[in-house]
Amino acid sequence: MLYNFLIAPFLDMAGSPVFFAEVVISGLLTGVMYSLVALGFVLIFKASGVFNFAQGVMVLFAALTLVGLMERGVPVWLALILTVAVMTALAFAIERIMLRHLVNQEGIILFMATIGLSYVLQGLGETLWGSNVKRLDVGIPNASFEIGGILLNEFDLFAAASGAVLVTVLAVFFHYTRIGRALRAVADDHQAALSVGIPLKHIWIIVWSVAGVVGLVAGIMWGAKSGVQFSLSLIALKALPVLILGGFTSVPGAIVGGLIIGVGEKVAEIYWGPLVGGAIETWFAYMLALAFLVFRPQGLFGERIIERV
Amino acid sequence: MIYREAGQFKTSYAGDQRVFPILQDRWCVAAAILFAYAIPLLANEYWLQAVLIPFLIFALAAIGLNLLTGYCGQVSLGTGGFMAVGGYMTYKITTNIPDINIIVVFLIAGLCAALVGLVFGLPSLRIKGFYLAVATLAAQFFIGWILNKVGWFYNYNASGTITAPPREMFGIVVTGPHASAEVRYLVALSLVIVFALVAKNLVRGKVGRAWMAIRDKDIAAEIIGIRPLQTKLLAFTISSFYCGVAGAMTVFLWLGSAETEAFDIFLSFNILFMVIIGGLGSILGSFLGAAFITLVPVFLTNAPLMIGLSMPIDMQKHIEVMLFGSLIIFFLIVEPNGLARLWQITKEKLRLWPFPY
Amino acid sequence: MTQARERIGDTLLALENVNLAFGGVRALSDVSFEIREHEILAIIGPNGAGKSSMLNVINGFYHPQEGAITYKGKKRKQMRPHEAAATGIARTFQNIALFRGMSTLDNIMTGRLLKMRRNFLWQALYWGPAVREEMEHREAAERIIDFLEIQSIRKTPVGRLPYGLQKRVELGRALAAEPDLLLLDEPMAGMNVEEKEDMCRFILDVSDEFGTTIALIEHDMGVVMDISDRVVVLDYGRKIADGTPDEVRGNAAVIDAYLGVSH
Amino acid sequence: MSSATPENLDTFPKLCADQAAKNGGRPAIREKNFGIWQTWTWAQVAAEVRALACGLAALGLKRGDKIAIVGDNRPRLYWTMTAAQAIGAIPVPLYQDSAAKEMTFVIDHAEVRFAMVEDQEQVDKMIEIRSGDGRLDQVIYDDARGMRHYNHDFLHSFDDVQAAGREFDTANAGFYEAEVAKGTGTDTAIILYTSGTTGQPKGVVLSFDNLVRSAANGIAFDNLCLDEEVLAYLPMAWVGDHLFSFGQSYLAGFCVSCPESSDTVLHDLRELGPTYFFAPPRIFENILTTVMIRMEDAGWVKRRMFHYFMSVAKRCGSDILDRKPVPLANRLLYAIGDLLVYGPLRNTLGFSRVRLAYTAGEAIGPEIFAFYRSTGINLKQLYGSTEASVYITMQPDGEILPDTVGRPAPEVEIKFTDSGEVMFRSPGVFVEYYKSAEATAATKTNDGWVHTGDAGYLNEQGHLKIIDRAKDVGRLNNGALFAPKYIENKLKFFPEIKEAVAYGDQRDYCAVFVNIDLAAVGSWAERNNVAYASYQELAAHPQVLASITRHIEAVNRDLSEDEKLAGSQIERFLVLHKELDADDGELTRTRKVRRSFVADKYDSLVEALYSKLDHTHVETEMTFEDGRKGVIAADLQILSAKTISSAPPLKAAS
Repeated sequence: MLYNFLIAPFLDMAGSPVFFAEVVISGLLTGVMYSLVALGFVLIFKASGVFNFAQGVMVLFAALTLVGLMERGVPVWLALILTVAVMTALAFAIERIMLRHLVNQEGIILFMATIGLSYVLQGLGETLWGSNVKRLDVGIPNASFEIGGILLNEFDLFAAASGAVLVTVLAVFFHYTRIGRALRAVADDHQAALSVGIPLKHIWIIVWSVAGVVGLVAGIMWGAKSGVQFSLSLIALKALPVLILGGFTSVPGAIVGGLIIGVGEKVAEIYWGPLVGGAIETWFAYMLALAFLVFRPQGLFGERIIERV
Repeated sequence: MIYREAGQFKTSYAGDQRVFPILQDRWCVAAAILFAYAIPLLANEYWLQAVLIPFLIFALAAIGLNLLTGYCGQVSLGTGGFMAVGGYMTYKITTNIPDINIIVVFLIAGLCAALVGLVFGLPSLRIKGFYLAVATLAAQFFIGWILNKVGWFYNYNASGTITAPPREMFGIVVTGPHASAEVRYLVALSLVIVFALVAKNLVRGKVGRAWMAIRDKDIAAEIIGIRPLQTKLLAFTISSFYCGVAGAMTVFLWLGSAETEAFDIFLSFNILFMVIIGGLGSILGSFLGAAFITLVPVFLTNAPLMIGLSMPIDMQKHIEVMLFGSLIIFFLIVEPNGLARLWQITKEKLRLWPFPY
Repeated sequence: MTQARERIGDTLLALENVNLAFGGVRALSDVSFEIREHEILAIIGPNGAGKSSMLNVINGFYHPQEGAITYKGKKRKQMRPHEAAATGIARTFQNIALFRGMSTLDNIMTGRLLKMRRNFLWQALYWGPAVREEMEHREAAERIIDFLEIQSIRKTPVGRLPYGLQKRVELGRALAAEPDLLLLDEPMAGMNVEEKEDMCRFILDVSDEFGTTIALIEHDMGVVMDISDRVVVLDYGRKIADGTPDEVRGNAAVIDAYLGVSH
Repeated sequence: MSSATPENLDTFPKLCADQAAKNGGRPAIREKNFGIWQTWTWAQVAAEVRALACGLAALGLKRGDKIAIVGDNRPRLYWTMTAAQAIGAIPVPLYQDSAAKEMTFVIDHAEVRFAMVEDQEQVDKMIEIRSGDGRLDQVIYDDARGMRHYNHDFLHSFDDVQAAGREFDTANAGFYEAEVAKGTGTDTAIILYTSGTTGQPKGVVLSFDNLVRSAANGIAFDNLCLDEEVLAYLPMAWVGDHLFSFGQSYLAGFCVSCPESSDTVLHDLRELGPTYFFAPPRIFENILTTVMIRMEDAGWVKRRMFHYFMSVAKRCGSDILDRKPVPLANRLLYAIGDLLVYGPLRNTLGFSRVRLAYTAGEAIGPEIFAFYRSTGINLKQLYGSTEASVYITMQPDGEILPDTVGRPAPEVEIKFTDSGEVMFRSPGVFVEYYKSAEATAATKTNDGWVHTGDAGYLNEQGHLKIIDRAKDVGRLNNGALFAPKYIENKLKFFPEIKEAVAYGDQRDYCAVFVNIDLAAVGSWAERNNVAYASYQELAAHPQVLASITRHIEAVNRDLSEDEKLAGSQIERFLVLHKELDADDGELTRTRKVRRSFVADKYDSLVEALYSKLDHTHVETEMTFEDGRKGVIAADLQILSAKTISSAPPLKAAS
């Protein structure tokens, strides 16, 4: 028994390094997708202190909108633009209807409100676009090829590349634009942000819009891979362990955390999963993150908190 | 307005620290309890099964979560998992040792859930706030998985479903397919009343004060001598015990049979909604919140019928979900401190009536 | 004001060569002094002199890298704040750290928690010994409420109280633990003259009636000179003077520190 | 409870023992302390009193010695009275807010040897008094707070005295019983110093017979029983408190409760919900003012509802209380009003359970009186004095005439002198003024009739109507009758007017000083966005002056309808720049205006009133709250009011 758990899996890995590499790479690629979703969380939490549980549904909503538009004959490029517009409008509405009235409430209240929001978005999306499973095809190539004996998929690489591009764009945005700097300032101190000269509500609209766009990208990736349906919103649950691993406020944390979770989960599933009856992906990421947290409570990239009295 | 407090003075601390120090409140509560016991005479099967029994069970779970989140300040999203432990352990115990009184089995199952809660509460020493909340999701998913994977929990039956076997108390069938809704309701009611009282006792004394101290200012609490780990773990344990008993009741007094899906994350969310909407740190609020979250969907389902509106069933489902979400947001905006606070304000007004302050 | 202070006794707590640093920042360097039984000791110094860190070391919140602490005649090992509390150390905070969701009475009752022995099962039943214990401690809490003259706010949530009263409730919470050593971090900060006078009176009364040893941090020199038996002066984490108010007043190093000459 | 007292129960110590035997397990006295109403049963009280009496005896208190009692209403201070009486000593309660100087006079005059005081504040006064020339042999205190370092050998704590008393009791078995048995009804029970509007206080000597008979008569008159709840909050040195909170409790056996502190009286009143309540008109007035102010801040629905139902109450409330026939519709409306307004109102004020409320000391405004009665509170007036052991006349249930003070109390006879002064004779008539035979003779005739100093008459129903102090009733130069207090009271019935001082005797016309009520006028100012920096500024505000003028003219209208007083309408008045204050000697400790003192102090203002000036400058010395003295200066406007010629109504009638 112990042998099966502690030794055999490692022998397997060593015994077939190419397969192991494939597993790791596929884990990394899945990890990129987790990162994308986690990124949406981090952006909003950093700028507004809201733990936005609705991020997962925003991914679904964006994908549903895109598919819905395309099904009605709108060309891809236009559908993309329209979806971005819809997500921005959504951010605007959320700020206007919900966030504005919840300023200064406790974190848990805001969190619960976003769960409510996730119900609204889910209901809205399915009312507008229907709840049947939809195929999303935005023309991403999906052929497999081999490098050094390792089997790779073009789609996955494309997804990884888009993720990388998105992160770079965001990094540039945060570091080199006035709004970006204001966003970073607001994360540290709301007063400071006001002195930059951008009203809080604008900042909120912007981050929610950006989070919507990030959600759209994630939605395209996941949707193209496994179809657009309700379960897409559950992707959020996958992103949460990434968050506690990487820290709620750290963009690099979201990315590295996503990769760690992606790889860890894949490896565990392949090498240990069969031993315990499979389907461990529902909880493994959480246990991994939890084990990690006990040793580093502030997450990977969080700052150490010195408590004062 | 209804209060006549002049003359209700206290000559002892025991009198001053009663749960309901005001005579009129005691009358109202007594009347409410009497009425609750009389309900089976008035309500039909549908109301008992679809509204009142789930209301009681959710209220109990909400009290449990409120002890942890409202009083001790530790947010948990693992309620469903702890409830599942209660449900499955009750099944396991009563099918293997059918002679134990079913209520005792509930309590033992509650203890099992408490133990599980204790383990999942351990990280609370190191992590706080949302980190902890997310960490408790581990409990939710892990418990769901293990109860599904390990056949022992459901006696290796083919479907993986647990079904409440018939069990009697005082010669009356209280669980199983032949137990009447009235009996199940009355059993649930009695359990909930007892546990609500116990919860109130806990929070109005030493334990509750230690919890609230940790909640309000954990560093100051430690500096005045409260041991943070023990205090938090006690909250996790007791909270999980309540959830475990509620889970047992879910299977045995309400649904009759269940799979782990009955205890999914949305149940956890719903219980948390009850706590928040009812009011953090209020036992009464747990009841109000449970009533709100139980009744709103019933209302939303029936409202279109009542106004003669008909639409496709899936469409109606989506709109329901949407309205439910909107209502919650609306409520959080209007009264973030919950129904209990609303009630408290009303009560204050009534006590001061006709004066405004 | 210092009549009958002849009862000042032996050393209650002694710090020897305490060093404390956060990362590279030195908060306390080689600080040594002692607190004697029944006295009122004031710790003063400019902002950032390490006064609060000093209290945090004494009640176990910070752990010094070097140095020894002797308390009640025994060398103390590293301990957590709640363990320090169990040995009879209570304190108040510079920025009020009350439990805002609770009433004045409940806040003071939390100060009694260490003395309550019944476990939660008794409490769940709220019967017999648990109730008796609760009532005994309520009575003790009421005596403190009476002592601090806060009867009228007994059941008010502390969050709604004005600042001065909150400070008083916080003192009450510390007193409820019946400490041997009471640490007060700027008990009069932000108070008006009248509130300060009240607070001084309470501090002196505590010392008189309960014989509690008190160490306090205070900026108001008038107050310090009035009520303390001895003064320790810190500057940049070092002790620069230690003596009676009069001795300290004339100390050149102290004058320099306050006027900022020597740095 | 029968009104006749068995012969052997003729002193309070004996009554105390009797209650302990009959009602030993029932509550006798309560004190709000440490958050709850600490309660002592009669048996406990008897034991406490016994220990204390023996302790006092052990300390050297002898039969006939006087013991001063100073402090707020506290059980231990009440017990001191009984304990002192038990060993034949005489309690002399003093007003607790008097300064040491004022107390010195009484302590010297009554040759007080012992003092039982409440706390450090009073102990400090005693130390000051004693430092003079060795007055006061022993001082005992109740609350030791802050006195840790007091090491005077004449200071004793209450607990120590009782402990010594218990030892003494064991050592001298039978001593206590023998001492109690020595007391008889004719012994002096207490000496109560009346503050008096002029001159030095006089010590009214009351015997046990006086008090016990009066108390019993009061109990019989109003059917007081064992279950009454009473709040003891008025000064212990005042005869009313002594009779209601002490004497009647010992006779009827009901429980008396002491508030937590003088600041919390209203709150404690609300908690306790007394059934038998006494307050001077001033307190009822203040409560009503607060009610009105608080209602002003309510939402409009509530305000409308309140005013509507108050009008219903005005229409029929008093009649319903008096069990007179009332139309069914009104009865129904009143019942709804009771549910929505009167009941809750009584509850929030603490009057839910009041069966019997009395007011006395001064005339109460008819509006105020009617307000309470119409909301279902059985408020009645009585007329009494220290010299009568309280009761002279009382309003019987169901027979309430607002402008009178009721019928003669049981066993009381009244008659009038030629000049209209009221005289009475009763079992409660005091023994003498302590050590002043002259004053005694001037007040009390040889056959037991006592001059009240008040002018009044019996109306046709046999109820007494008081107009004014007999010596104050004067005449204007044109011969018209002038009753200053009558005019002042009419003015004070307006909530905006706190005090008024009327002048006119041997003058050409009537003129008054007015003091505004800061609470009422301040609230008005707040609601109308009138900014003001000080009392003085508010008092001089043109809108305030205009409103006061209207009130004065309303009083003139009232006066014009009275045949006798129509000639003394107010022609000129001014609003004072400072509040009349007891600390400045302008009011007595019981807050009555010292008219002549005020006239002397503000003589320039009085002269201005009788000149052609329309404003005048004044500088006044005053005492601030912290005891410092200072001078305030002001320019005061002198205003004229319209008077109404009185002839028309009479002519119209003829």
